[in-house]
Amino acid sequence: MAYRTYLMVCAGTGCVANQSIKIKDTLIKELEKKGLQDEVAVVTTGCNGFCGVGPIMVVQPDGIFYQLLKSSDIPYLVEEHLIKGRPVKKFMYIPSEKEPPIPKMSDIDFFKKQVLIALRNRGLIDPEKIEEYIARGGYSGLAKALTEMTPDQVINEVKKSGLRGRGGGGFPTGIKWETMKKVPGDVRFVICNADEGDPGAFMDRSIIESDPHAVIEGMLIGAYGMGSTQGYVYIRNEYPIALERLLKAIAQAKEYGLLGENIFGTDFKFDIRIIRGAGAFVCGESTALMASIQGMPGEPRAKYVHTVEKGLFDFPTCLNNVETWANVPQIIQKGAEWFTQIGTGDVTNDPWGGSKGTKVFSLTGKVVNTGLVEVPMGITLREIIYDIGGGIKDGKKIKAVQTGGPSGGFIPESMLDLPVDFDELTKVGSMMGSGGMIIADEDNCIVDMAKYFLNFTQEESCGKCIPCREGTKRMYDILENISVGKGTEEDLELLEDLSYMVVESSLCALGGSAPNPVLTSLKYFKDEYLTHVREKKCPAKACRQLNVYTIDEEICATVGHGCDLCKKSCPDFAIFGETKKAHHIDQMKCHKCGACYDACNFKAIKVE
Amino acid sequence: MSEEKKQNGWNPKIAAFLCNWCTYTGADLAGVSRLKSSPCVRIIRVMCSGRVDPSFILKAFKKGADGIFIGGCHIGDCHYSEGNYKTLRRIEFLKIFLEDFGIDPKRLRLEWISASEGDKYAATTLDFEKQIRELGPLTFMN
Amino acid sequence: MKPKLALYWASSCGGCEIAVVDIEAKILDVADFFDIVFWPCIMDFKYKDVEAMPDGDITLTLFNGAIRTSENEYLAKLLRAKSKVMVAFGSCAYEGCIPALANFYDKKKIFECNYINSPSLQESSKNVFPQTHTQMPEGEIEIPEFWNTVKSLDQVVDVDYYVPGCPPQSTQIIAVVEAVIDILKNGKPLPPKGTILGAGEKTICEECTRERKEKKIKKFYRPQEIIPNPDECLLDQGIVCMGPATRSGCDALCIKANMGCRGCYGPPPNVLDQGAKMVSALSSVIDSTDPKEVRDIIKTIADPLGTFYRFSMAHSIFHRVQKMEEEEK
Amino acid sequence: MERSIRMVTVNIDGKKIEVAEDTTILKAAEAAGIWIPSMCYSDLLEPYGVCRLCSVEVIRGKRSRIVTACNYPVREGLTVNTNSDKVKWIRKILMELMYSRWPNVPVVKEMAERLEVTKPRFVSLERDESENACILCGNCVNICRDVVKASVLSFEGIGIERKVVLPFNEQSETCISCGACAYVCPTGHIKIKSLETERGALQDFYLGPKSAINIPTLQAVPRVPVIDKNSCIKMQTGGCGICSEFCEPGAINYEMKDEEVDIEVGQILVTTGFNLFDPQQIPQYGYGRLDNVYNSLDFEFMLNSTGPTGGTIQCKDGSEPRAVGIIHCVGSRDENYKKYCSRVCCMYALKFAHLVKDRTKAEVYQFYIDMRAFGKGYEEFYKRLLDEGVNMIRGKVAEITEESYNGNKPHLLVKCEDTLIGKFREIPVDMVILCPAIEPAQDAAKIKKILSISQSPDKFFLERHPKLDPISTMTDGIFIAGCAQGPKDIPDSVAQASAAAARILSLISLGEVSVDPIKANVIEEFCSGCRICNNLCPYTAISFLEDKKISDINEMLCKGCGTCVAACPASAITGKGFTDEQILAELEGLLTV
Repeated sequence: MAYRTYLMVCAGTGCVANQSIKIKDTLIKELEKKGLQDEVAVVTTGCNGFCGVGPIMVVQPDGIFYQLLKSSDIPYLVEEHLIKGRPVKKFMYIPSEKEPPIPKMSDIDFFKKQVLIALRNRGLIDPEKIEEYIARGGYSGLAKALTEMTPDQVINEVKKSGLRGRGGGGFPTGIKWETMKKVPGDVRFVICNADEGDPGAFMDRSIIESDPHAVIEGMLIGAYGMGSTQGYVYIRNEYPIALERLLKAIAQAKEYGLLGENIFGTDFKFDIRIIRGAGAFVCGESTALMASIQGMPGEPRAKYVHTVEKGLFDFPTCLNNVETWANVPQIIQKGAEWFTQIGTGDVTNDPWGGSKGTKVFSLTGKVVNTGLVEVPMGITLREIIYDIGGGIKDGKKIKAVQTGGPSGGFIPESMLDLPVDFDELTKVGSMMGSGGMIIADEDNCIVDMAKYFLNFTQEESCGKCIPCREGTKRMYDILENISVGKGTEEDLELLEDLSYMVVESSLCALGGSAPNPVLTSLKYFKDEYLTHVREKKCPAKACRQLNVYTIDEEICATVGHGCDLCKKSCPDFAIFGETKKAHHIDQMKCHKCGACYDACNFKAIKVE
Repeated sequence: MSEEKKQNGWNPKIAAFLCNWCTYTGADLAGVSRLKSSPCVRIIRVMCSGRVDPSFILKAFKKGADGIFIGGCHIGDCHYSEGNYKTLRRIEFLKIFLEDFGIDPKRLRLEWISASEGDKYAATTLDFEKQIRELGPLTFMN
Repeated sequence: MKPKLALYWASSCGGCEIAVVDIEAKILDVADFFDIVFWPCIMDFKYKDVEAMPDGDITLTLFNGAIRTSENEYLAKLLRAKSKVMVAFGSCAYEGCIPALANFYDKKKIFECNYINSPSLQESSKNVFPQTHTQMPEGEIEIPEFWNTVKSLDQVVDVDYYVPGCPPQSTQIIAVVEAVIDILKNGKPLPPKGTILGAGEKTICEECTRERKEKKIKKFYRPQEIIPNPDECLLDQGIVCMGPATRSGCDALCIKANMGCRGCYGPPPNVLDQGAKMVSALSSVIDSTDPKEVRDIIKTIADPLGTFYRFSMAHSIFHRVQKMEEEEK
Repeated sequence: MERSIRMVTVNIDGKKIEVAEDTTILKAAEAAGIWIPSMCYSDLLEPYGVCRLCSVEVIRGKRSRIVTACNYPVREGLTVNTNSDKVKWIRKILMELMYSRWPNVPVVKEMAERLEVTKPRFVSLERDESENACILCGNCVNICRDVVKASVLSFEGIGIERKVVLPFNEQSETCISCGACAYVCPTGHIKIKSLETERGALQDFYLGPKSAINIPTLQAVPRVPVIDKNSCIKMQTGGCGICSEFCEPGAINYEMKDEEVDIEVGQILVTTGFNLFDPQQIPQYGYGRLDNVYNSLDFEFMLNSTGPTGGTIQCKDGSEPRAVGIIHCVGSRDENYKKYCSRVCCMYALKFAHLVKDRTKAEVYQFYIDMRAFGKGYEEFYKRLLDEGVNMIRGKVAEITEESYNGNKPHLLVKCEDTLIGKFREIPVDMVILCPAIEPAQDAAKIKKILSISQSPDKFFLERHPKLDPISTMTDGIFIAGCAQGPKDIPDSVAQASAAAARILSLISLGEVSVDPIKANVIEEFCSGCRICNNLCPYTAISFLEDKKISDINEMLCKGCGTCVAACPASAITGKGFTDEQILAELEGLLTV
């Protein structure tokens, strides 16, 4: 049954949070009211990535993109667009105040520069319907692998493609598979790591929400290649929509005979179990994740014996990230050669020789367009920030880019033309990580940001080994001291010394990478640190304890008429002044919390 | 005839084969305990109820016993481990036989009475005596 | 003067007479040595001739057959009086044998069976019972009276010796005859009174060549139910064999023919009651401790009384069945 | 599949060392006499690798890497540097981190000294000044989970909040009190406390052994610990085995098995004693349900100077009782339970009363049916107790309840009818001592079977004659004494046991015992070897003589039961003393009268 128009309502977590389901329901009701239910279909899709402007709806086949919808807008939209055939401009994307609205999705910069492999089906299919995935060529990669290829050929194809682990380490997937294949034994497992823990990152969630079958198909192909019959998906329980869609997808795949015994009429059998994680950051670490599946505390162990040899329940185990798995079907379907055309370097002889394919980043921070983007390897940071991201908010100056999640490093503005791939990022002291990308502008204090990330890692450290447990806490303490003006130049030395030690001696990658923000910030923004310790000032005014808050009495008296808001907000009762008259701050009492600054509506509070 | 005898103060003769370890001692206990047991019982002590040859029983009937009482240890408690099992089988067999011979098998009674069951001995013999009295005297044809 | 010999058949099948003739050429020695004065089976002797003999005139009487009728009893008493040595010859005279199986019933029951219920009876002759005295035109006919209980010879008269067997084996008869001739010729002392002649002191097992093992019986079989192993003890295989409770002497004749011993040689010495003893022995080796199972195993023996007392009924402790149904009512 | 051990050569600090492949660097270095510092390593456990002090530099080709020596397996050609500048630098900072957090823990201090860390550059906000602080090495958690397999201890919290805890911070029921955690704790942070002393009073005191390894009783001789097979984790499941790891002299042996020792004896004296009636069968007395209701053995235990209270008489809350009720005939002289009199209770109840009077100021109430003070000096003792002011109440107690008035501390209320004054009384007391019946030992029935002796209806062992022979049994050579024969007090038991001993000695001095000549034997001339009897004898006295083709009875094995005699179809077996002729003659005689 064909419809003349399809309304693709985004049902990614961001849009759902902004009532997209209610919009869908209203749409259906409205269409029925107008008698359009046989002409226009409403489809819920996975995340489009452009979460900053949700809820989103795309009208297909025209590709008209509507943003920031409200259910009250629907009757008007249906009337105008669907009955009268006039796309509604006021719901369209407007790049800047001066520019006209852009009606078509493909014309929006945010989407234009993206290359979709892992997210190729996003916004185009209903993720809860396996038929739609199949209609888009889904499971043909599996069919090809099972019917036309030997397991070794599958592994070889992946190896040739130069696919590297998208979870952060960038280990060549084909090599991992090959090593696992060589380990003797009948029992072996494959695991999909969907325990996405980086704050602000949601690539994996988005992939599962918009295209869960791609992950299942990838795991099936991998399992076939490595001779495994049991797979696990370790997924955060905080991802209810992703979890639900994955469970539905597994049930559908089982119904279609794509999971279970005799898949595609061959002897190959495979099943997937879902394990829900409780949200510990460290459980994204492979050994901790396996410990957690085994019902033990999520603690990493030394990986001197690799998990492909002795992993889950001491059996050979191949763990890959969601995005990695989602890439596999495309590689098998279209061939390694197609994949290697995208990306950097040459992987024909050395699997470490380059970065191929695409990477999904979650673009956040001080950019105009925040959301999820899939870009080809080798794209420059500048392209991502300015072309896709639409530049820095409020026309401010960019200070740094922090990639790779809380354990990634800062990249200064001077390096914005750095091509993004595994090795380049590592070279400058950051990392690809799972794909977080946070843009900092001039209002961000580097010390404060380093402290923020370190606070996260020291809190999320499992506490097993001393460098990570004690070391990161001490690092945080030092940063805290610096941020409140108690730091010395010796502290900076000690901080650096300690950071290097933690990197060297930690048990797992969490500790091994946690000091990255500190080390890169010390490397590229040493001056800012020095200002903090020498002058006890924070240039970005972000370290409030270093600030001196004063009230511009004139503004206060004349513009604000002594509104008392600051007085009421002050927890220390440090603000004095009669109502309707100018106020002032008793610096002896002020604890520099900045509450008054936030409270003042007339910008009468000055910070120095 | 039997009615006559019953009325003429007839007292049944009961031959009892009692095992030395259990029932004989039990009978002893009944005596020591001053319990009233059947006076009609004429006890023959055997070491084990397994010693009781069916011929003895037939002979006893022939010699004028109106009832025959065999007492042994409880199953599993036999002083000789398993002697009472054999007794059990012989008596089962013999009861079928007696019936064929035209003698009421109720006249033959096998009981397991342990050394401590003086009261049981007393009660059982009294009961048996009562039963024999109801059956009347045993007479033989020529 | 030759010693005098008498042979008589009371209630018997005549098999013993045939057995005597079956000693072949030896019969000539008998005829040669003895003066046969009474042998109704072979020649026409008259009772009155015997009656006319002085007491103790007959040296040896071989009496076979049980005492069923008044005539049997009369002849037994007569011959006893006229004989020096009275021998109960054959199983019937010794212990009742097959005729004594009638002791399961009484006269009334037997007559009912024969003269009322017998299917071969003509309607006219039904309910016609034999009378001891019948007045016929030719005169009064007297036929012997039918006793209630079949008895062995020694239950009626004093018996000197016994020769068991149904019939006694010819070899055994020869041995007895030779011994008797030897005694009479050479004046050897007679064996003690009551001696059982022509048989062993042990049981059939002594003569049986089958291999015997420790016994454990779970079920009894009738001979037609299984094909017994010819080398193994029949009892071990569950076939009732009276051998262990039967006097030796027949050379395990039946057992050699794959048939369990039927016990015609009577109980071994010391055994009071062949049937009861066999019951005791068999129940000792029944392989069960559960009373119900024991009963079930016992029930696999067909006709226990007839099996265990086939030959020794008259001589058993009870002689006969004690209570008749009528009497009960 | 057992892999053959491959030897590899590694280079540690320039020394070439040959070790088995997959040995850890730490072990290899130890073998070479090279010291690598470690705080968390324990020989008993899989390396956990948390202190990182054993970090060493591993060089393979051009690449150098920091690894932990405790769990890094060696491979052929590995070059290890345990003392490079980088390693020293790492250790120093690690030590500083530790030292700043636990400045007073001896092991940390020692290690810091050894690594030349005198003053840490860090200030730890989590600084723990105590000498036995937990340094989070994880040994306790690991030994409990991996070796003992009890998994009682675990880590709680992540990051700096990490600490070792019991589930919900409560005493865990799965804790087997093995003490392994305390043993492996390098700082003495884990201590083992006696729960009894902790709770202060007599809560749940219990007479039996408390843990799998114990000294059975206070007065055990020899006073050495034994392992209770039924509660030992090692013997039950194969897990744990921790005690042998700890026992330095290696005195622990799990392989020891219960042995059955055959001892040939001529006579047996059965003195298997008694059981105390379980008063829980009389629920209205509240034993096991109400606090401060004890049975006589509990109370004896309390009186014992080595007992849980050191001999002071006190309630569970530690207070001295104000009044004590002693209840006689609990289960004895009772139609519902034991009909007999247990004989000893009256007198020990009087003794209890005396001791309570002696040691406390409590009022004592005796609830009795009849006072049976029958022994020498007993009546006098009873009189003395009356003079001491013990309250004697004649009547059977109906019920004991717990009452509390006006929110005061609850006390017990003993309800009974005083038959002497003919009134129903309710007596408030703080403590009740029940005097339960003496009942036969639990395994009396088993012993009875083994020894072929009898039990009287009350299930005590039956004597041959209650008056003339109260120490022998029906079986020759087996004697009984003490409470195995019936309830009795110590003087009676001593007297009976002495008598039995004397009897036994007199038989021993005779040198030989005459036994009844009741034996069966085969009359050869009548046996034809039917083998009916072969299987009958439980003592295997009957055998078949293959050469003679007859059966034979070994008279020494024969016990004379006569089963075979009855079974012999040829009457070829006679039972001496009980021949067919004898029995038939007996029968004849009995039935002709």
